[in-house]
Amino acid sequence: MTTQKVDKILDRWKRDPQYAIEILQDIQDEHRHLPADVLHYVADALALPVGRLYHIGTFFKAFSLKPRGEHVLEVCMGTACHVRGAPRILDALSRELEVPEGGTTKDGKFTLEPVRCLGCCAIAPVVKVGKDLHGEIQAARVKTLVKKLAEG
Amino acid sequence: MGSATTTELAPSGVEGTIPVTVDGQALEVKPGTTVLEAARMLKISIPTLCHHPAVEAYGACRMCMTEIEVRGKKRMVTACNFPIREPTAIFTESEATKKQRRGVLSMMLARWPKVPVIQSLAGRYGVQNPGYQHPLRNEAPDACILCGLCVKACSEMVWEDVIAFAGRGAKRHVTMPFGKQSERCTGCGTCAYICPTGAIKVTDEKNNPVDPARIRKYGFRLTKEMATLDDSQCKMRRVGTAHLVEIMDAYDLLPTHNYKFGKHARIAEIASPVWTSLVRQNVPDGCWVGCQMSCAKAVDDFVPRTGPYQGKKVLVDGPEYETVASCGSNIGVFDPHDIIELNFYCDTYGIDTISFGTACAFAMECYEAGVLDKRKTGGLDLKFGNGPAALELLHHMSRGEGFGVIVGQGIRQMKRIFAERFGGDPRFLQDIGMEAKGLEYSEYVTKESLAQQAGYAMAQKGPQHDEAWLIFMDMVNKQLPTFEKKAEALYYFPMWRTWFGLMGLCKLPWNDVEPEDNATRPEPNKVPGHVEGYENFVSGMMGGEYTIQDILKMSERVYNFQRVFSIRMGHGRREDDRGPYRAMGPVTAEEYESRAERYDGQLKELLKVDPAGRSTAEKMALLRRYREEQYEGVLDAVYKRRGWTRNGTPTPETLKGLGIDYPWVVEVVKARMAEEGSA
Amino acid sequence: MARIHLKNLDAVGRKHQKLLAGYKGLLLVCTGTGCVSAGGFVIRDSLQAMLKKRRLDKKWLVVQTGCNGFCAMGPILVVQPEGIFYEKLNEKSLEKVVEEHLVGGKPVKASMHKDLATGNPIPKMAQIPFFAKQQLVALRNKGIVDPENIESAIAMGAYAGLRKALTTMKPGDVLGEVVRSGIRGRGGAGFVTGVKWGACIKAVGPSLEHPERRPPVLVCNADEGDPGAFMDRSIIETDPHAVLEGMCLGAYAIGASEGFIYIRKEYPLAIERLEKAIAQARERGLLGRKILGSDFAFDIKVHRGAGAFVCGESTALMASMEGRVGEPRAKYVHNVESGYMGRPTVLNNVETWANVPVIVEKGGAWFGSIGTGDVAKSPWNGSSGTKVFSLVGNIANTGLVEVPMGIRLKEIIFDIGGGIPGGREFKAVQTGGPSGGCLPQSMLDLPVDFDSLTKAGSMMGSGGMIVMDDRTCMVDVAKYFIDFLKDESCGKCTPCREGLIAVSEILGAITRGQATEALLGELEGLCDTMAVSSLCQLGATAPNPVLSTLKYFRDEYVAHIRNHKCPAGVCKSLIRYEITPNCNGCHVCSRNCPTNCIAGEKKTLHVIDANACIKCGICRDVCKFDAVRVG
Amino acid sequence: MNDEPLPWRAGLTVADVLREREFVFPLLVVSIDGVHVPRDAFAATAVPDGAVVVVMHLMSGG
Repeated sequence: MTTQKVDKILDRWKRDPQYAIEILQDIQDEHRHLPADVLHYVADALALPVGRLYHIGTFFKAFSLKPRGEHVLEVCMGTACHVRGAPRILDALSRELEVPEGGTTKDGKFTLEPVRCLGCCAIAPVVKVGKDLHGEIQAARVKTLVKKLAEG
Repeated sequence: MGSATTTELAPSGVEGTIPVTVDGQALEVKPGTTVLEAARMLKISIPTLCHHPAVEAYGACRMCMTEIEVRGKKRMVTACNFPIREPTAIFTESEATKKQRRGVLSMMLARWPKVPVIQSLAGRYGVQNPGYQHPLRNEAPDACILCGLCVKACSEMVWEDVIAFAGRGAKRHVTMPFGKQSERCTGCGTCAYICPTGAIKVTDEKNNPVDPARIRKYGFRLTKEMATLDDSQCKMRRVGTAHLVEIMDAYDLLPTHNYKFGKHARIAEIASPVWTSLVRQNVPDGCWVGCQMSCAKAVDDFVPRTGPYQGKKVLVDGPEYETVASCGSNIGVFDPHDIIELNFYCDTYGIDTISFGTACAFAMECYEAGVLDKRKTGGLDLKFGNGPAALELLHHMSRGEGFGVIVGQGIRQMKRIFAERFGGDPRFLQDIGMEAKGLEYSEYVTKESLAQQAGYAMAQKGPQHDEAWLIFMDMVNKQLPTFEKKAEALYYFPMWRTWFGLMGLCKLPWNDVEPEDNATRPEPNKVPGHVEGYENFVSGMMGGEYTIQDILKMSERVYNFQRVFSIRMGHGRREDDRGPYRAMGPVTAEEYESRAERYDGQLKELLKVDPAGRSTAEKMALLRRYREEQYEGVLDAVYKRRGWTRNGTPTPETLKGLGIDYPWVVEVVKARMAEEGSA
Repeated sequence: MARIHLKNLDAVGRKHQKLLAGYKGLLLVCTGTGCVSAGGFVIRDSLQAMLKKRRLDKKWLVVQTGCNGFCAMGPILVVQPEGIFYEKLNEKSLEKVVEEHLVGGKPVKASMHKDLATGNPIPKMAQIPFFAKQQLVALRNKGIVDPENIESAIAMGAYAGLRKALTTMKPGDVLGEVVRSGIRGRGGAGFVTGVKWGACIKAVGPSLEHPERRPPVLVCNADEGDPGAFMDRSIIETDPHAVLEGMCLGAYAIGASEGFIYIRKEYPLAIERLEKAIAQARERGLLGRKILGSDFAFDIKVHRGAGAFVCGESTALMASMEGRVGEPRAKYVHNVESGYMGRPTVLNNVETWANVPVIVEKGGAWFGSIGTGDVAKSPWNGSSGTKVFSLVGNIANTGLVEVPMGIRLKEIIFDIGGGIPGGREFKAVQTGGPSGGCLPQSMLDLPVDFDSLTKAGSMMGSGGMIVMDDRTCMVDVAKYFIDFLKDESCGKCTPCREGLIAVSEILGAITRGQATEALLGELEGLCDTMAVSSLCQLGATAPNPVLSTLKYFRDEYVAHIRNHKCPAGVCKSLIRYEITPNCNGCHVCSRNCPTNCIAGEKKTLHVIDANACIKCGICRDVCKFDAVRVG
Repeated sequence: MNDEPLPWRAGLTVADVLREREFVFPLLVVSIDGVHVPRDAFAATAVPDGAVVVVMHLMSGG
């Protein structure tokens, strides 16, 4: 990530340490993870200890210290999804992608993330990929979903 | 009337106290006192794991759960951070209290079964190992129990924030960012000291002290003082020595215009708020491992207006008080940018800011007095306040060009050159040239403190305040009314402070922060609590028991060696221990008249002379004679106290008493004494 | 766009109404997140294209609305003025609606909602049982206004309450109405809103303790964290101006000029609509300086949460607003005294704020007359007003409902929700999110209000209501919540962090059939320590799912422990999949089996190799002949 | 005070004395008739007529 890009994000939030979490979110979105050198740079710019940003980066679900895949498959683990079989969806995706929960495929294409309730309980169980929601998904259908995503 | 208004404005209840009972024992506490503090006042123990008085209460371990009753309602609270605001009954050993403590302990025991503090508390409350297997069970006796004290201490006490929590929930752990040793960690050991389980180890023991625990105990005490007291004392961490600028001005001690005066109307332009706004505070200076003072400051992205770095962004150290005074008020410069730039180029060229500032001030006064002119200075308009000219002079010095060559040789040489080549009055030059032993004065006006006049001029390496700083004791506190008292101070403090040099220690932690009880101890000026700390430091380092007397003796030997060495090099005479008259009193009518009330008063009181009707010149001469006589009196008294002759030569008996009467040493002093004719 | 003043607010609304009246009718397309995921935007765009093609776009106006509430039936289209309700639309059925209804004037029965019992089509939305028992206050503009068009909201009465306050009421009068309404916080704890505001006004000063007035801050908590709950998301996606107006009124009452909305990053559509609404409100002079031309000034900023359930806890939320990790602190000093940046802070959730404009406009007494108890005597005396619930899980009509407080559980589940689908039995309803509890059949007569739910061992929470059928294992449900919380605990305090790890471990042992009954005692001990000694409410209420299931479904725990059986057939270690003689050998299961452990010739009974079976359940999902059994 | 006469008036507090004398240094040790006055009590402590006030400045700096 270039310094200019980070500076742009910092400026967007007026380099206000109160927006540290928003700043890191934008960096995560841009770079799919929080690189160590960028965290150090941001810490300097905001005059915050890097340890605080590191804690934030390891605390909130939105952040990852390792690069996430091109497609992040967010499997909703909310209650409604749970009682409608979300754990089995997660298992099926894990088998299909051959990665554990939170893992990223070797080709960097997919990351499998169990997430807390996406608030789409009426169409549970739900898998979210980018901005697209896939509702009422079934374990037997995940193969097709992955195939479709892989083909773009 | 005044006090009535104060009462009206005071928050209700703050003045009063609140009745509290702890296990039935009654006491009164101030509002906001915590349950834990109240219990401890009565010596009633409440167990804690994440609490330490030096850091803010965190309330995380929940070990201190305690039952209280307020307004007839019972509830469970954490003692460490529950503030008492109304009458409260505290039950530290009730069944409800014990039940919760047992519950918390049982959870900890499941995860960390072998940690001694947990085992012992479990024993106290009769907690057995639980029946389930904790998936993160850690059998290490020195396991981290996530109390967070190290994180809090590193942040609040050390101000480094190199240790952090990471992860959340079951994944919570303590680490340095990215699991890597942080470059900012100075290895101060505060975290290791405060850790209740020994999970943090200090691995660097290169100095191999005999008793590291003893040293750490006193080191930690100092760290705690810095963390909890500095903000209400000298603000060394938040402001640094720059806090002295406005204080010295208030006491008429801040040198302005080559030490003519002690204060200036434009003080606000260079006072500490200016520096705190310009300067990045709390830059870890790392000059001493374990020092939490972090008094060094830096200015980021400074852009010099002149010189080889003109227009480029640079990082500047400082400026300290001495630099603000020497490169600021003493040369009449009140532009912070100029001061920082002078600071930067002095550092870059390897020139001391004090020597430069004082030398420049001398040149400026000579310029204004007509000794110099533009032709002689190579075109520099060296008027007081001309910052750009001062910078230009500095660049000339660095390049060895023109007038810079002359100033670069220092005031002692300037005095000779100005008299020989420019026809200056040697007497005037001698009076205003602020040097002794060839070194420029550091930045305090000593006119009203006889003891400090000697403290400067008698210092072995020249007139700076490293040996003794006695102005307050002498001038304001009036603690040194007699020659003998002054001599005693001029004996003790130079010996004491020489010891810092011997140990490789910095003087600031000795008396720029003081223990909480310092004011109530005898001789608070010596900071007895810290002196004890130094005794323990030496003893812990070397083994054995060293007292302050042992320490002073070490110094006195070295101090006398230094004097003998000076003598061997042809110096170390009484005349070398005298400073210029500018350090002792008003040289010019302008100076006298600016403080006429003070000087006239002294003529009346001390000399019993009525100043009325006398000319300024006449009054100045009277005052000068008196002050110079006084100075000689101090010299006599100090020499006597140190066991030196009237010419400042250590006697063979003195050397013998110190155990340094080696023949080749005695030979040197005997030769000098023979020369004096006092053998 | 011109700024709106106190005097011309009505004119702006009337102008928009006139614009709407120029059409033959309105086509309300639901574009809440639920419908969008089922194709709501596609339906909206196609509908517009179809109208244009037929030159009907000057006759019918397509309005995108926020969540209609009946999410299970999306995409949804409501044709006004008749109120004909179409559900589960696709391009084909939509084309039919346009042709036959809009052109031909004959509503399309095939796309109407069907009565669950009789299968008969129900033409009008108001006749559908799901909507019939609802009473809309917070969701007053649900499915009617375009959330991205401020005029549309004003036409429906938005900001009328604010105008009333600024023209006829003093700040104290606004507070008075809120106190009189008896409204309690909709975020979970049910603290009386008026009392909270009053305490904040007191803390603002100037007082003896604080001689200088301390500027207060308002916060709207939109970090909806409870799994199975989406009330706040829907309100923002539907009617963001209700929240903004509520905050303006709060700011006027309390004397604040600064407000924040803290919203989950996981709600992109809600964030987008919220930011649009704020921008429009600023442009039209409804936020910022000189609101509605008066001297009142107030502005709102948006903070995006980065994914942490604990940030629903007010002190953790404020820590994260300050750019720090979301760790709670002790609340011995309340937020109203020292909250965000040490300033007096009032925090209410989305639904609470959305109710405020109605309270001001119609009066606190009116609001207090809805619901249970006589709140005129004391606000703690009952639960006034309505409450929004998300009705989800194993229930026929999933969606968002707003009902008066005091309604009985069974009315919601059976009358509105249509009961349990697929011929299964009702087993439990879970309310209050992870901190709530599970209530059994015997509690279905319970009135739904703050105090009754708490007494029964659950809680109101923010309004998640998850219905569970007889295929749900209650030990598994308890473990689900505990694992959720274990993951979401910040880890600061011992009881929450270690307690959740320990409880999860014990529940795991039970679901694996490896526990003894003695562990149940240990479990209750851990729960007590967590409930009493935890630092914040996350830990203190974490034991509720365990305690409530132990209370109402202890038999199921015992079955796991003593008989090593999971009666509901959920816990993998205790179940096996078998193929029954229903099997006709179609091969579908064996083709889909990820471990290839199903054997059998075509058209003969298949067999599962129990050693290789990973109990993924796919065979049961794909079997069309109900031939896979769990035992 | 400190061996110098100090004009007295009713209600004179330690804080008044320090302010009037421009004693702005933070490390002060004050005693009245030999009794130590804590720093946080300067404003509330009255100076009696004829009292011996000692204001001791500790050293710091350099």
